[in-house]
Amino acid sequence: MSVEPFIGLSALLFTIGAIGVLVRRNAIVVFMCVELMLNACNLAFVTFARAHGNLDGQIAAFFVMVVAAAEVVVGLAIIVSIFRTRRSASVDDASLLKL
Amino acid sequence: MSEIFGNEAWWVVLLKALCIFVLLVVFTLFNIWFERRVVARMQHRVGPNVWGPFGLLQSLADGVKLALKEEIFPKHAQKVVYFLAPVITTIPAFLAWAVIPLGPEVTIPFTDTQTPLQLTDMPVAVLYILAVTSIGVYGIVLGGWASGSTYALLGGVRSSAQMISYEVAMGLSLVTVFIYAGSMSTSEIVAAQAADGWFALPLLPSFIIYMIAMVGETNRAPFDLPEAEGELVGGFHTEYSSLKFALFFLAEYINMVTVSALATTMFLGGWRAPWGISQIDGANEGYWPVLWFLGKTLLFVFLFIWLRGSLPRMRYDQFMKFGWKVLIPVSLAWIVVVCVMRRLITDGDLDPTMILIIAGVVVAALLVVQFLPQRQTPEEPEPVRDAFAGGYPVPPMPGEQAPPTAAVPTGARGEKED
Amino acid sequence: MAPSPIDAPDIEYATLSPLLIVLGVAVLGVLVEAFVPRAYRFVTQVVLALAGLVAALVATVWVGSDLPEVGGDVVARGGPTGMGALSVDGPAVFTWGMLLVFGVLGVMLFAERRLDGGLSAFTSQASTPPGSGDERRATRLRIEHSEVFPLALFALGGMMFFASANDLLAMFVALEVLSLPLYLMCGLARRRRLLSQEAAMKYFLLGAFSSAFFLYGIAFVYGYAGSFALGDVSTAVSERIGGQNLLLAGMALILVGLLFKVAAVPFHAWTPDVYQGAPTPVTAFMAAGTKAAAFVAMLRIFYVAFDGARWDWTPVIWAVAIVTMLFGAIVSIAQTDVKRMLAYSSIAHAGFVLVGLAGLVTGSGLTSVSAILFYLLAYGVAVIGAFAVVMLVRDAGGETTHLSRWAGLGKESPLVACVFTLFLLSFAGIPLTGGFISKWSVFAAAWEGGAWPLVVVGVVASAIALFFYVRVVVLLFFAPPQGDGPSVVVPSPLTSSVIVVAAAVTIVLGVLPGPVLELVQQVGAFVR
Amino acid sequence: MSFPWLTVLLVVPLLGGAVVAFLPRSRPDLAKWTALGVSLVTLAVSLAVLAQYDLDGSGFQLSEQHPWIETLGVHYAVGVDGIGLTLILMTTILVPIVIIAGWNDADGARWSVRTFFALMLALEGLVIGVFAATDVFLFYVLFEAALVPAYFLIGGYGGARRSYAALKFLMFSLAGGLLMLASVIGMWVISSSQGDPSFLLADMRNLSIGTVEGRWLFLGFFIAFAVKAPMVPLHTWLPDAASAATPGTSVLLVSVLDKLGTFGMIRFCLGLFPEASQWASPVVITLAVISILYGALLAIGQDHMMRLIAFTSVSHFGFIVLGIFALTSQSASGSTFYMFNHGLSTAALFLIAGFLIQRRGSARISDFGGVQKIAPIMAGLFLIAGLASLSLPGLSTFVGEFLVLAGTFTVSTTAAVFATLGIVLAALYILLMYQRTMTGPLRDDNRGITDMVPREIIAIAPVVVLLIGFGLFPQPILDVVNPAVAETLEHVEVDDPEPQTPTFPIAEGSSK
Amino acid sequence: MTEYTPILVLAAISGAFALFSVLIAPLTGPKRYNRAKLDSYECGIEPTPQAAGGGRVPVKYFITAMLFIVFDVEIIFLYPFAVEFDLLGWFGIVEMLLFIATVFVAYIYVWRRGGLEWD
Repeated sequence: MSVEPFIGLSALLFTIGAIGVLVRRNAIVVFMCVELMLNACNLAFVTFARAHGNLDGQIAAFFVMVVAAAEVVVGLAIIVSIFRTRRSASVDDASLLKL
Repeated sequence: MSEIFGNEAWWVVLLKALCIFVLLVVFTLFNIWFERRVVARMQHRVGPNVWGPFGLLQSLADGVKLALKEEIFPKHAQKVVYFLAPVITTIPAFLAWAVIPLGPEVTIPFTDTQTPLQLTDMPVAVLYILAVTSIGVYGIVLGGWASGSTYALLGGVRSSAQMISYEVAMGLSLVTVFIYAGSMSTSEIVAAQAADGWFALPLLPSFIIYMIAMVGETNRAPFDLPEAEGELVGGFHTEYSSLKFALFFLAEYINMVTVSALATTMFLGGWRAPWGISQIDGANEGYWPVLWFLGKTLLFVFLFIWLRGSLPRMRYDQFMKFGWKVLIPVSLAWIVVVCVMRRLITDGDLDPTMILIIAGVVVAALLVVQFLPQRQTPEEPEPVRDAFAGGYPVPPMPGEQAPPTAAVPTGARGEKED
Repeated sequence: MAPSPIDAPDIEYATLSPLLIVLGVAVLGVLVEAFVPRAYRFVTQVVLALAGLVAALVATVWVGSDLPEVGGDVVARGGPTGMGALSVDGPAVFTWGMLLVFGVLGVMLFAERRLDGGLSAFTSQASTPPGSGDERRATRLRIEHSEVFPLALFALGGMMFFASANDLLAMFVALEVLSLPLYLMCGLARRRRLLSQEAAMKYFLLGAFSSAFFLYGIAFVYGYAGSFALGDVSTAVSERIGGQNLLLAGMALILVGLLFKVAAVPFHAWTPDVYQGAPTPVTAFMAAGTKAAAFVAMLRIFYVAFDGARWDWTPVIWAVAIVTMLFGAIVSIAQTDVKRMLAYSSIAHAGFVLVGLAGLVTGSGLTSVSAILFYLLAYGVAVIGAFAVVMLVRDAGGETTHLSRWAGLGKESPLVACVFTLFLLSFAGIPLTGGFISKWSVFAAAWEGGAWPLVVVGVVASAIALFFYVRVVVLLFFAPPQGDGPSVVVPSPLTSSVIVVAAAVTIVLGVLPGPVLELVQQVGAFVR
Repeated sequence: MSFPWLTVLLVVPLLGGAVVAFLPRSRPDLAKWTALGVSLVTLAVSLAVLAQYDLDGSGFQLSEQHPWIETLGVHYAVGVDGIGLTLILMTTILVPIVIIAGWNDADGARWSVRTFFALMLALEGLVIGVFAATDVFLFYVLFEAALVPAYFLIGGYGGARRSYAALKFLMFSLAGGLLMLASVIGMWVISSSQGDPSFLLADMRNLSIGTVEGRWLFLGFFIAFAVKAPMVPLHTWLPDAASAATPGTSVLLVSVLDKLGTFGMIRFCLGLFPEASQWASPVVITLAVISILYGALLAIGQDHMMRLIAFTSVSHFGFIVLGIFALTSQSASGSTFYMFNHGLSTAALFLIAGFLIQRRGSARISDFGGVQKIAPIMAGLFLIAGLASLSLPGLSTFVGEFLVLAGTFTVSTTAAVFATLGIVLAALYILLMYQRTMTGPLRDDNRGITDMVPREIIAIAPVVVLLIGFGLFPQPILDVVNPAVAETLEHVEVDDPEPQTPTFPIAEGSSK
Repeated sequence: MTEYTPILVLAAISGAFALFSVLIAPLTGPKRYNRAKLDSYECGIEPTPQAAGGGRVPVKYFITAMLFIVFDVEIIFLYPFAVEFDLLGWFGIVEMLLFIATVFVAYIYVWRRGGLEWD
């Protein structure tokens, strides 16, 4: 089974995620886009593992899942705490810090 | 796990898929009737007995009735999601059965094709079941959210919270089974139980935990809080009517059967004939095993109904507390025990079964203790009545006498740290 | 068929003891949170954390004292351990020590409670909305987030792991382990909570974004080399197997992730906001620790794994270094907030370190690695000290970080002003401060590697930056104080000792850098 | 090893400064007296060093050497040759004078008196260190470090725009210093590429530096020094600093600190990059001549007394640089000698002008007039100082300037001629200033001006004495200077040329 | 044709069924408009207006979800361990015990800090 289509798919997902992070304004959505990127990575890992015939990639996918979970926990905690204070999770409303 | 899966003729697959589908639908219809009859008996009633012999066609009639009801799109509903939610809930319910082994290899009648009575199997079958069933949660929470009604929303959130809470316990309880079977493929687990007895005995605590978890997982009494009519009317499907409601209903009953079937496969030796019958040769060949299997499953279904008939509904906090503070630690501890024991046994040091049984009994006892009527944990003492609660004078409630001296406003009164 | 049992891997627990101690103490800290009554929690945590750090430091010294010499083209010390997931070699152990020192200083800053009316710099309850009654109540009850200590230890453990990871996957995990606690800690400021929460959110979103890039890069490199171990990757790279595009894409993405962590232009956007928003102790800890860990990891990846492809990545490093130095220096001129100013200066410093990294001098003598290690040490200590000083200058609303409020500090309290000046001079690289020797060594390494144009740009950049630092010094000493002028709160021995230590180290590194230089030269080679 | 005279020499003022800094703030007089004492002790030590110095000996004498940072090949190495010794003497002589003259300068300043004198002593110590350093790294470090006290001296005490002036001064010097840093790093890289790195002047001299690298590195050093010894176009910081600072500070700036630049040119530009120096000398000579004339012209145009004096020094530094880069032993020793005396004469000018300004409360020449009627002594001393500044024959400055010109003639007539113009202009601005301030009818608002008090006379007298003394008998200093200069130049591999030898590169360079 | 294809078949069948029933419903059922009927049901009282963005649910649910994630991750690691249990030997057990203990520490923390309290 050839690798290209899977890598293409993962690249597509990754790009979608990246663009989403850049253009979307809702923190939650941005965050979901990041998770999408991570999962694109997972797909790439598994595909390459298949291509190389070793399991490293699959193990990597495991670790990535864990990390993603941890990120979810931390990230949602932060976003919720902001949401509780300013009733909106928009990245733009958070503008006390200017460059 | 035989190589045959995934390499069969397309028509065989189609046939088996259709059979499973039909089986599930029929089983559901039967279960509804079964439940109503049994509960009726438990409540000294008769139950449906008009349509068909023993009223067997009652649920079919209900289904038709539902189909003829008007379907409603509430004003505040998110149309698309509201529309799709039942579908999302139903499909996974069916899918879970794809890997449930109903029996050994048989020859399909009128042909000479050999095929196992199982749609397919894979090395991670059980994981697949868990994954698919938890997809159903999406349907519920989305349906609740899309209804645009407060009750439905709360019901959806609640049921999802409760499902995931008990899914953890369920998943943990299965770990020991995998340790014993050395595989996550359903057919191999069944085979393993053929070798060394039903896992229900050596893994009694896991079995008990699983059974509790499965009741919680399917939102059945005494854990049917999402449909707690008293608080939430119908829960997540408050706003659903007609066939959409029917689908939710169907999915719920299929899930009930699914977890029962999984329990059978995991702990009760799957389609293999129970001890006694299994001595008769030929009991485990041909189409007989389907009988054993359905029988065992029906046993669990009866358990469900029995519980519903006999136990009152739990309070939500009790329920969560039970799931998080009892089931999870116990199952973790049990996993540890099993690990160590198993290792000691394979090292061939000490007599296996004794220890396991003892350990099992101990943990089981612990578990049972949880069911005994809880001694009333003293609530934090009634805060001294503050006649100026929130800065406003408050008249004493009935049965509450004002303190002799008018209390002064005390802001920090009765604060306790987090 | 019965597959043969997997034979247990042998892990040199003794060699990893510093890491294990730090993480173990962090877990203990969580238990303390769970069981010790609130009254004693804070103190217990402080004592526990400090004890653990010191123990880890001792262990590090012990590990470092008997690193086996590894021959080869260059004499390196130490070797891979933990199934090759980590490599405890010279740079790794040195970085451990360095990070642990930063950790000790940082924890001492965390524990400072005298500045803000007996309360730490961290919010009472992060869950309460700012300005709400709950918050006031929590403050009145003197509730405190002593969780920051376990968090800091986790972050520290992650940093140590990151600096010594010898395997791309381990590196990613370490990266997250060090980042996640920092994200949280950024949001815990007691004063200006909205600012702090925003900082946390920005840091988190951008950080997660960049680590996703890092991860995708790892995926590509894995696809190219078929393994995560840096050694295998380097052999694959040197043999030029497989499609180069995978390798190039992978390197680029990994570089993005790392450059973000070290706050190099154009991935610096988070730095000023986070530095400003985060509680100052956290900022100090982060500025010193993250940079050190990330740069060592970067060195390891690019010197060990991608050494064979240096012609592909050095141009990028050159460009980034130039842009970073100039940008950091120029923009810092426009700053009016001390913490932002320090943030931009940290960006510029990242550029300087990159200059050293572009030198690629290996072998004996002053290698790029050793130069950078020295730089990181000097910079880290100075920056911790600087932020510690920032903690002291306060008014009714907490710290006053606006520069105009700092005017006339030299008159208000000459001592503090002088110490701060010392740190600024060290940043500027004035002789007889650590900054001078460190800047010196990276530039020397870069020039030796033939990157003299970078050195020239670096000199120009430091001249620009200089202008700003000197302007601040003028402000401190010669400008008339605004209104009643800034007030310097007398801190507890913790903070003051931190400042003293930082100042002392800065001077010693400037005047008698000999021993440290020799040390970094001894440890200045990675084990391949 | 022998007694570490030089170390003592540079430690005494530093320690003294530290002591002064920690004297009780409440008792300024104590600080003043201590500072004076310390500076006098330093002077004594320096004289002892002079006594130790062996005129016939060659190379560095009284040298000490301890490894400082082995890994970088940095040493703490000091030693003096004639040039360094002369300048050290000048420093140690000037500091007590400045202290006496600036006795009350720091009173009523925003900063405490003790700090003022402490900084002065620190500056003295560091400058001595620079003059004595025989290790490039050590030289660089002290060279930069000397800026800090100077910066605070300017910024902490003195006139209205002091903080601006201080910033400008610091930025100019530090920018130059950074370029020098780049060159130093380059030197280190080269030396480490040729065996173990070492910063010792002796070792660095023997490095084989490629032509191109040599020239770049030379540039780095030269620009730094050119900033220090204010050469057009890098001189603009000097007038501001001099006019903003107290007279004493100005003296230390112009007479002492700026000498670091010219000193560095001899010691390092010539010493380390002979080839590059020859290559650059035409350009440098041109620049020198330009700054001679330009400085003089600007000086004529000035109305602010301090600025005027500052510009005169720009012009004088032009002479010094000219002498150095003419690369003849005559001109070079002339320059060294001139450095010494320029220090004295400028000091005298600055201080007396300071007294005037202090009394009158204004620095504008046009505000003065006919002062000599009421303050004859001041007028007289002012005249002598001025004449010294225009290097009247018979005053020591003349000798230096003459030697410079004579040396220059042998290599480039054009340059020499233009330089001579500078002297004429010098006469112009000095005499104009004198005439407009001292002579003429006494203006009423100048009546308040009193004559010099004994303290001030004590301060100025030694300077005048030295000016006249060395004017008549320059030989002793020349004896000290010449061997060192000869050595340096022979390292540059030029022997004093006959005027027209077309083979000589510099001749061509300057004749076009 | 892999072992996953049959699942697709079953999915197709059940999906067809489900979709069919939801699509057929409007045709089979009657249509009688009634404003109150379309309003969201709230035991007959005037329904509370919808909060923006689907309203806000107690943060408790959020905590529960987080805990679920944590333990699910633990399970992710427990399953392969369990399947290969016999091959892993004591080392595997010890490591897994360490892992479980670590997660359990966090669990204890949550418990003690009242993260599991529903009231």
